[in-house]
Amino acid sequence: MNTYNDIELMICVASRIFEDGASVSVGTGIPCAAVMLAQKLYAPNILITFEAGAVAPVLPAMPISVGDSTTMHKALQTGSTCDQMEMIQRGLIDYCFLGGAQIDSYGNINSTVIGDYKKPKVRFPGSGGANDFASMAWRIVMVVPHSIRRFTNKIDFITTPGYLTGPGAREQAGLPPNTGPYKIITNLAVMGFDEETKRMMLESIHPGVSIDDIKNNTGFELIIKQTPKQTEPPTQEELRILREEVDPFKAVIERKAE
Amino acid sequence: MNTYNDIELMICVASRIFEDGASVSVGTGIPCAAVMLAQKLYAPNILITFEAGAVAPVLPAMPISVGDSTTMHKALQTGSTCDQMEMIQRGLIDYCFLGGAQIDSYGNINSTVIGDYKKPKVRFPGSGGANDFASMAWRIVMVVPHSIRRFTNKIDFITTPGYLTGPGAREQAGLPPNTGPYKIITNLAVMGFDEETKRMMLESIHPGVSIDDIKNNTGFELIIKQTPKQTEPPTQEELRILREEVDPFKAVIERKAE
Amino acid sequence: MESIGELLGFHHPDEMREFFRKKSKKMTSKLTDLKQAVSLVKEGDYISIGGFGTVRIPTAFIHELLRAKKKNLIAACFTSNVDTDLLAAGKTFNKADASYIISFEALGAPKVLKKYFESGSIQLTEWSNGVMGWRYKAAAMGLSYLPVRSMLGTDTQKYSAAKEVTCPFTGMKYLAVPALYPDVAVIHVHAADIYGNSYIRGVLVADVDIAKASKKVIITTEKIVPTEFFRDNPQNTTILFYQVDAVVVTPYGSYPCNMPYEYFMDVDHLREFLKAAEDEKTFQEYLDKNIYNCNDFYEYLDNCGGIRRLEYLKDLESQIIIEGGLR
Amino acid sequence: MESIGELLGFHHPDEMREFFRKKSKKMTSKLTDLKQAVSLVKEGDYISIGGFGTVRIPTAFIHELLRAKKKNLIAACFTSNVDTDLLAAGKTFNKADASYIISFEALGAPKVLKKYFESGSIQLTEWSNGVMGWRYKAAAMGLSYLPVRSMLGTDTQKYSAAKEVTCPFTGMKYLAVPALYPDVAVIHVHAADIYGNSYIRGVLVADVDIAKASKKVIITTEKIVPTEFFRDNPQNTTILFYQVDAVVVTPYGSYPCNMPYEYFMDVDHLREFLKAAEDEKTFQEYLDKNIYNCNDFYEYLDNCGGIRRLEYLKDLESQIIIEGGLR
Repeated sequence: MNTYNDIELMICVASRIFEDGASVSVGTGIPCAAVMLAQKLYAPNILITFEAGAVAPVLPAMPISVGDSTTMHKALQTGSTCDQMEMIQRGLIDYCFLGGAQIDSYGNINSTVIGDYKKPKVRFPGSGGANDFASMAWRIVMVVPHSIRRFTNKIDFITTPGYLTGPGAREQAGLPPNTGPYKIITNLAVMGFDEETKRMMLESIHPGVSIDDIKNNTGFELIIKQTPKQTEPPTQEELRILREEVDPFKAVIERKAE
Repeated sequence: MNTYNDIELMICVASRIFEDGASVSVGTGIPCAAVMLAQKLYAPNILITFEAGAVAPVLPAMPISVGDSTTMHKALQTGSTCDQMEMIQRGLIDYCFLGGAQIDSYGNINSTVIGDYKKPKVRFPGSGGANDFASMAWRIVMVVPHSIRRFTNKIDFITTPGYLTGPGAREQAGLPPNTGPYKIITNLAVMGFDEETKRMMLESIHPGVSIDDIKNNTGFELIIKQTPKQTEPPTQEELRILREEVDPFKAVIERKAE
Repeated sequence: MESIGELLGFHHPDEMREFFRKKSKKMTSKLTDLKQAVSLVKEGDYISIGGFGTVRIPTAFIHELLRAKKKNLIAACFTSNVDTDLLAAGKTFNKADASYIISFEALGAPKVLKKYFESGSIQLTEWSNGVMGWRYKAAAMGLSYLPVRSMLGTDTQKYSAAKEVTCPFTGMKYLAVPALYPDVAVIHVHAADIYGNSYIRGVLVADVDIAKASKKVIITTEKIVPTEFFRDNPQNTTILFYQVDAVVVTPYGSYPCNMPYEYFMDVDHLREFLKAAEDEKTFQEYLDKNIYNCNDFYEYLDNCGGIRRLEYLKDLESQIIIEGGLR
Repeated sequence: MESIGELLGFHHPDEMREFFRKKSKKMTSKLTDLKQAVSLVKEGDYISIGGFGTVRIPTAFIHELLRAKKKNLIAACFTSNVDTDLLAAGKTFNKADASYIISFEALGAPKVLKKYFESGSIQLTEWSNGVMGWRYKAAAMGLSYLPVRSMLGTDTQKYSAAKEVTCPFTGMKYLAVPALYPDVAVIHVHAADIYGNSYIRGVLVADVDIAKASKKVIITTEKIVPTEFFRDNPQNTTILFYQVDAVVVTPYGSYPCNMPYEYFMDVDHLREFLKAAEDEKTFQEYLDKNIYNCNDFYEYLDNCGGIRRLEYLKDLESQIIIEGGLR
């Protein structure tokens, strides 16, 4: 059996969700590593864009900022933030990749404040491009460590829309139809969303994890329709390419999952 | 006394209206010749833009199209039509220059149809950029030959807004305040607009022209507040530069004024 | 003011999102020939032509479209002259958005086509050039409309299909201009790679937005370049591959019009066109000789003086845009 | 949903039209120094910084602004990190539009400034990056708002100052995002002429629109080039002279951030900044050493390793953007 850490696990599992030819808006860190790995293994024709303006670069290293020079190496275009956001608004981006401090059962994300807005206990960066991505890209993918503080029944601030209050709520708010959260990949499991209730649903459990582990780390009731599948563990090839080609300087894979 | 034809007269008179440093959106033909002459004689810092996208070119010859290569020679930018229209919408263009098949006493212009819209006697090109220019630039200047058919009380189609139905009408329609027709230069006279009624008003009469000549060629009552001034005739220098430097190939100045 | 023109080329942004979602984003070769590219144009399609009337228009494509006897199209007559005048000469369309029609600007107007437009055979909706540009931009942004400050209070507004809206912040009145999502756009460019990444030099007119707004995009190009031309200098990328459906190499493909930095327009030939268009018979002869009886665009170029003439126009262009004055 | 955030940086387009009408369109030299440029920033001004957080920000200008002890500004915290974190460190602003604050993206967040934002000393209005981009674009277009499909249904909308509107063609609900017309914008560029014509290489973020939207524009540039650099290749013109009020030459003016194609960011120094920002005292020492006790930006560059360090970052940039891999 291969050994790997939580971050490697999340990256490898996340890298498998893209069809070849999919388009994706990417941030720094884990999402970017996952997309780079996907491009090398599963989706050579994946179209990568960054909100600072770069389209389809050949990434020479992990970006530190979504606007830094790594995103411009052999890019096909280095345009504007509005260019990228309008590409998403036109319906051209299949996947976006997000993190967040809190997530509720509808996939709504908080990356703004913990506590009262006016005098918060903790202030986070805010939306950045996340709200735009999650409003207008077709599918939202989240890659976050699993904890009871993060997966909570009532988040303090909806920075970024998941399914809001449930079925039909996105459309009623004015968001484009047929969009919304798609998968959540954590260090414990892969979750999707129930078609009917738009609530988070367990899909597969990572090797060595029990359903109780997941329940104990989730602050709301997770829909479990049947005995969930086992997640395929990271393959030797995934790990080799991730470690040797995607993140040789261990910029991401040796960070601690907070 | 210098000899000159009607077109030369109109170009020379029109060239004098710009302050140095004024910005202007230009078409082909007479307007372009007037601006080129102004740049050489009166307003070296005039900023010239073309609706196809060129900004501040050094014109090597009279353009045939507002998008042709002459407008790009040593231009500072070769952008888009929307770039130019938005520059006007932001309030950056002092003057626009228009012609037209029919003009009424409020300076409204018809360049669409003579007769019934659905089955016209004559079809003209339509607005082109004229409506945009006249809606959003600060001052509209028209340079057209004077005839009773052209200067008419009721035009068949308002392609391009003058003062519409009179004082306050532009603002009520939603057009930006403090904009509208400024001068009309013909082969007979220079006309402005009465501050109070927003109707066309005689300002100066060209050499050798009588008030009756003008009345006989104008299909509506022209406001004549006092004995109008005499237009300064084209100077020797204006004519020399026009003929030698602005239009050495006589592309415009030997055309017949229709 | 209520407008009474027919709304053409409009789609709900959600419908366009579904369309663009399905369009492939893979970098695959789209190289094809004019006949195949023309076959992408379907009965009833709304067609938009890039460039500016006598500048950078895809003449070679339009000739082929006429030879293919396409009919019942809807055309965007935006900053248009030689482009849509040829389309009108072929009676290819019976409805159009019109912001500028018929005239060759400073050169005059083809009389026969003026009469054709006056006959009522083509149903028009009126616009201004700026507003047509903004209609493409609305679509390029993924919207159904943009608020603008043009056309208000005029018959151009009345015979358009625009509506009025009020700004929620200021109470200002705006003209809401409806998005324009063409079924097919044809854009002539200076260089393209086989995937459709395209380079335009000089004025862009509305072509960046047209390429984003259109369901299908056909690129005709002076030449093919390697993708490295774009990757080594992303500033060169005017149009991105994933918007493009067909790439056709058509050298001198904009003749007799002006291809900035490459060749100037053939004023003599355009005058010949205008002269032929003085009456129906001579105009039909012009069309037969230069389009219908030609097997391809090279035959037309040969009719017009071939390589000698083209070299003259290249020299003229160099005088204008490089030397800055006619020798 | 009603929004409850304060509307900042908004002006009626008619007021802006009058302002832009009066602004000179003559090509006159705008060359000046940092002190003079900083003096253009007035008490109460809304200030926008170009670039993207750790990329192409005008660090030299911001240091000078801190030394000038400017206060009571309103800041656009859009895609921001090192830029507005420095502005926050100098306590220069007490209101802000916030779409992304505090964090240095992948590198972490300066704790002291996080606490400062948590203290409530700065009144924020919430937005997303896309919407802030569109707010600038609305202004750049001469409008008071743009309709967009983002932020709807969230607390980000609630704590913003946006409103909802309905499309007159489809009945769709849109978010109307108010135009953002800054009083002053500061943009760092690769090259400029003395008139303010400016060249940016690589991603543009929102800088083209910011330059159009702002009442005053200050350009800091790596170098001065002759105007022919633009006239010979108009593609190089990212910002036009008539938008610009001051041009200041600041070589390495974006250090410790990334100037694409010129020098990479100094990750070690940014980590030193983050480490110093772990507590108030060490952070004040960092600011004193690197900003307040420096007479000018060159002293700061010398503190950080001078020409040797800069040459290392230039080499690193070459590896990333030209060679495409770290040696």
